[in-house]
Amino acid sequence: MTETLASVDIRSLVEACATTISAHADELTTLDQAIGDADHGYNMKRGFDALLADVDTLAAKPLPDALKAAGTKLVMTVGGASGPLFGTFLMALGKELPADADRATFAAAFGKAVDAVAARGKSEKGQKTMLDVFYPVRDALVSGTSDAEIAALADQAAEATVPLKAIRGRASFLGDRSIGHMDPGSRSSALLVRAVAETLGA
Amino acid sequence: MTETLASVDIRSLVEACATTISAHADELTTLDQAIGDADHGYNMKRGFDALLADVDTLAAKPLPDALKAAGTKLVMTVGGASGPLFGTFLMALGKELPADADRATFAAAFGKAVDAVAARGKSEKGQKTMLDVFYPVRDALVSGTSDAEIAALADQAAEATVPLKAIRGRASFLGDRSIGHMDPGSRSSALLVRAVAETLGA
Amino acid sequence: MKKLMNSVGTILIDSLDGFVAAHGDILVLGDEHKFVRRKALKPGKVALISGGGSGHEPLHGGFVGHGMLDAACPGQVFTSPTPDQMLAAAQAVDTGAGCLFIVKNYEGDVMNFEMAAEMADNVATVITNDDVAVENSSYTTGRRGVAGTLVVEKIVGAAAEEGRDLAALKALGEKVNAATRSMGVALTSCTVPAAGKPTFDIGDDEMEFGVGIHGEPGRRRDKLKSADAIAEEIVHAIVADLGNAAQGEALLFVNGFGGTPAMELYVVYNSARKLLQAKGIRIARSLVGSYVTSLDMAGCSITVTMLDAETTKLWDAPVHTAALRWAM
Amino acid sequence: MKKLMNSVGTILIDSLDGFVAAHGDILVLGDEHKFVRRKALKPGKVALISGGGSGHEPLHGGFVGHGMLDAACPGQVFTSPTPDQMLAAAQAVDTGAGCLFIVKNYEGDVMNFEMAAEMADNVATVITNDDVAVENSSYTTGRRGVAGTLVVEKIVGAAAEEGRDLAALKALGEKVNAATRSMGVALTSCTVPAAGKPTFDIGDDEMEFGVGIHGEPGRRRDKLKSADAIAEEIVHAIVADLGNAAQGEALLFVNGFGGTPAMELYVVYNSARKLLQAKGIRIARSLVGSYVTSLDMAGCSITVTMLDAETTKLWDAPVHTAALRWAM
Ligand SMILES: Nc1ncnc2c1ncn2[C@@H]1O[C@H](COP(=O)(O)OP(=O)(O)O)[C@@H](O)[C@H]1O
Ligand SMILES: Nc1ncnc2c1ncn2[C@@H]1O[C@H](COP(=O)(O)OP(=O)(O)O)[C@@H](O)[C@H]1O
Ligand SMILES: [Mg+2]
Ligand SMILES: [Mg+2]
Ligand SMILES: [Mg+2]
Ligand SMILES: [Mg+2]
Repeated sequence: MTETLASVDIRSLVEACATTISAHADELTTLDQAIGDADHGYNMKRGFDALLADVDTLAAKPLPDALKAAGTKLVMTVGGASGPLFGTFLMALGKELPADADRATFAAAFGKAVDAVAARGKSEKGQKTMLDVFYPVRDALVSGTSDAEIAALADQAAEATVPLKAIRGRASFLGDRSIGHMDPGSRSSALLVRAVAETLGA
Repeated sequence: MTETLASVDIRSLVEACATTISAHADELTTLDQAIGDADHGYNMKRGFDALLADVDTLAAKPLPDALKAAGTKLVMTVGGASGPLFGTFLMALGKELPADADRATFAAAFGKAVDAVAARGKSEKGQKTMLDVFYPVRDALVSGTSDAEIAALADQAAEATVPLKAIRGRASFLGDRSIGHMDPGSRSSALLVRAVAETLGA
Repeated sequence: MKKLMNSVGTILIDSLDGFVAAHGDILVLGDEHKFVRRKALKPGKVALISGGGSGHEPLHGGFVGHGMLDAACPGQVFTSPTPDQMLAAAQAVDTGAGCLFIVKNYEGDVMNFEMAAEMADNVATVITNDDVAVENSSYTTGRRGVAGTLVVEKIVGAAAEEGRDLAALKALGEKVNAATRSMGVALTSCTVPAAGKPTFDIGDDEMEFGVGIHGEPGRRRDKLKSADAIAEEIVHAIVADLGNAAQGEALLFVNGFGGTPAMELYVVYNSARKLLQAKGIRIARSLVGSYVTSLDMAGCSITVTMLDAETTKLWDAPVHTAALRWAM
Repeated sequence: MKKLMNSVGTILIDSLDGFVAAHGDILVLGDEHKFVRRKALKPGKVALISGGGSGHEPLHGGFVGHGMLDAACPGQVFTSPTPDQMLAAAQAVDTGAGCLFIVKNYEGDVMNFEMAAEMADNVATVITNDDVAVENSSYTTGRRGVAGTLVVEKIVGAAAEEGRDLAALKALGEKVNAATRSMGVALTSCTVPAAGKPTFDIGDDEMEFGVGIHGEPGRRRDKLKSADAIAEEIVHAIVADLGNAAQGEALLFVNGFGGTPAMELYVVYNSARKLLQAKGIRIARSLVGSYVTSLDMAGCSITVTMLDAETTKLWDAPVHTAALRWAM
């Protein structure tokens, strides 16, 4: 990640996120078919396609405002559990991020945004949800890990949800039968972390 | 067929008919599945099982009365097209048959019974129905053909319905698509003719 | 075969027992499951009796009650009932004004009701034959009676409630039948319990166009088309067959065959209503649901009944049956 | 995948357009298909709003009308609606007495309705969670809201019509929910249009016991059993969970999942009623039909609501919606 976020290219970020979600939509839905209701890929794609359609408006805004607008857009288009959660994440991030954010203030804002997700979801780490990716990423940001390492770490964190038993989310209805499958929301979170890391690192 | 019908063993006849229908019920239903509604075997089995359950009562009656009672029973248990038609056949046969029937009066009564079926069904020969077996059998009876020959001839007559296009019965809804399949009611008629012929010939 | 049942031998009586228990406020079961009848009869009213093979539920038992049938005789699955059933039903519900039999045009049904009519007194019969799928039907058995039978039962039922006599009701039934056309399409086959396997094989990308309500083959096997394309062909066939009668107001009835969810039925309704409107027909009344089914078959039929002031008023009249209920 | 539709992208709006057109006498569609609402609002009455993923039709849109909901918000298939939908619906139907949200207990639904409630004024929420299939639910997401939601909507809807206030309706909704238990079984999987293939694989001789209304796995995969055996296990689970409340009068509701014909639903009803009666529970009211579906899934659920004089009277009160109608 660049030292200051002032020069971030919002258009590239939106495009990178929408591209990876679109490319992996079927995979995400298949993951959700195993332990959920087979809609996660379509939900996410609907939301990020909507951001892409709005990219001119978003790119014209300062970063915090763009994040808030993007979060609201996700809330209004995604639905399901992931809509309010990813939406809350971006809205909170935009709210917490100072206009002149640097690496340290970004890490702090990211942490608050993750907490906002946990509050909205009444969930915590270890319950086989997207938080199992968000929290490790936050920790890495706080400790100054490189962008490339963070992307790899997010993938591992998603992978690490496989042996977990779901306590929150739709997969929790399965009890022990949720064990042995990757959490779809963790996979999409890792995809987004990588897309952002690679865009900022480029 | 024996020269006089006075000594006919009603119990054996009922048992022979019920046995052959039961043994071929699945085959009859499969035939009806191809060009009808997949119930002919069960319809016939329901009726002949009911006759079997009543065999003591039937066997105690004179032949004409037994035939009338059996026909009524079929009407009240079979349903579908075959119930009224086989029922009408037996009821008419019982009505037409003199108490002291011989081969010639039996052939005449059989002919009237077939005509009663045609009247009930508003149908005629060549329309891919049971009449395509009943009429050749009547002709053979009239011309004094042997029981064994009549049984073989009934089988051939059923076989000969394969290339016909159905004009009456449920198969007529198929138009040309009814061609190439044996008529289920013709098959069951041939089975019954053989059962009766073999019982009387034994 | 996957069915919620105890056994093939008991599925019908278990279902009838459950049906009459669930609707015990309005229905009574006849001895030996021969018929289902209204609990409260109306003396002096012509009794309406229908029936047919089972497997088309809620038809006909679901249409017994105030404003519709007085009794329904359930046959075995896809097998017409036997004459003793109609006789017992007539005995139970005829209060002196006679009985009108409403019979779908299948030889089995026609012959069994005919034999019952020959044995009973003061019976008239209306035969429904609304299925336009069967072509060149004039020299054969004729057209099948399908979902349009519901419309005949509802409208004639309302008129019977008004006190019309047997001849008038027969004439009205024939008028409604003459104003009614249907055609269906199947996406999957039904499975008759006793047969244990699907009645017909059909490819994953195929539909049976013009299918009957017993899974009988229809006009042709075709690739599965869009709802718009299916509705277009059906509406076209219906309107062409109605000829000059295809103008003014209509009832549009989209009927599911048992395995089709409401979401899809409303998609087909939406296609059909636009097509009819484009042809200048006004959709004055609508009905969407699985009312005349073919066991678990997926697919639907479209029925159009041309309405006039009399039949519209009778359609709107109060009805209270297990499956159709309004205005009371 | 075999569905009557024009395309995966349009199936929902085509269906909604058809639905509102077919029931245009009582319903109006919101802008951008955000909600379906009653045509005639009743000033001063608390507005009842529900919604959820589509694919459960007639739930919830089919329950909008006099005596039940004021508006329903349809999400994408099996995906909860977004908060802007509930906000727009609230704006359209709140006549000053506030809104009661009736929400099935899924995190997606709960969070989206919660966000809408945070943005709107004067909203209370009832969460339904009647599915006893989910065991050890106390430390997880909790139980799912399934077919029992219909019962809550009907009874609370009747009370709203009487003019009760928001707090009283919330309390009544929670009381009805607490008196209600459900559990289901699937014989086949549903197919989500966008997914194009069945949600789960299941053998020809298997059933999914305790399935959810989105085809979520249930308690276990098992060999297909008889209707009596299935009903016995479900009724046992329900009665055990009701504990001391399992006495007196009950509503017995057998619900089809979309691909199950009425004949089979009545077989299950018959099994269930006998079992409940044997346990000393009197079946005071019954409902049998496909009301809370899972697209084209074959199978059914059994719901029991323990009734008292108040809830019985409210159940019987007049209702006029697309899918439930009586006494008017
Ligand atoms: N309470 C929760 N807290 C955090 N994340 C959650 C929670 N519930 C669900 N999720 C995440 O949402 C994902 C499912 O999203 P999606 O399939 O779009 O919604 P739905 O489950 O409503 O169909 C899960 O894989 C999980 O990562
Ligand atoms: N009008 C008719 N005249 C003579 N035979 C007929 C007629 N209609 C049907 N059949 C015979 O009945 C048979 C079908 O019997 P069945 O399957 O039991 O009744 P359904 O067609 O009502 O299901 C046909 O194969 C045919 O031989
Ligand atoms: Mg999901
Ligand atoms: Mg047949
Ligand atoms: Mg038949
Ligand atoms: Mg979902």
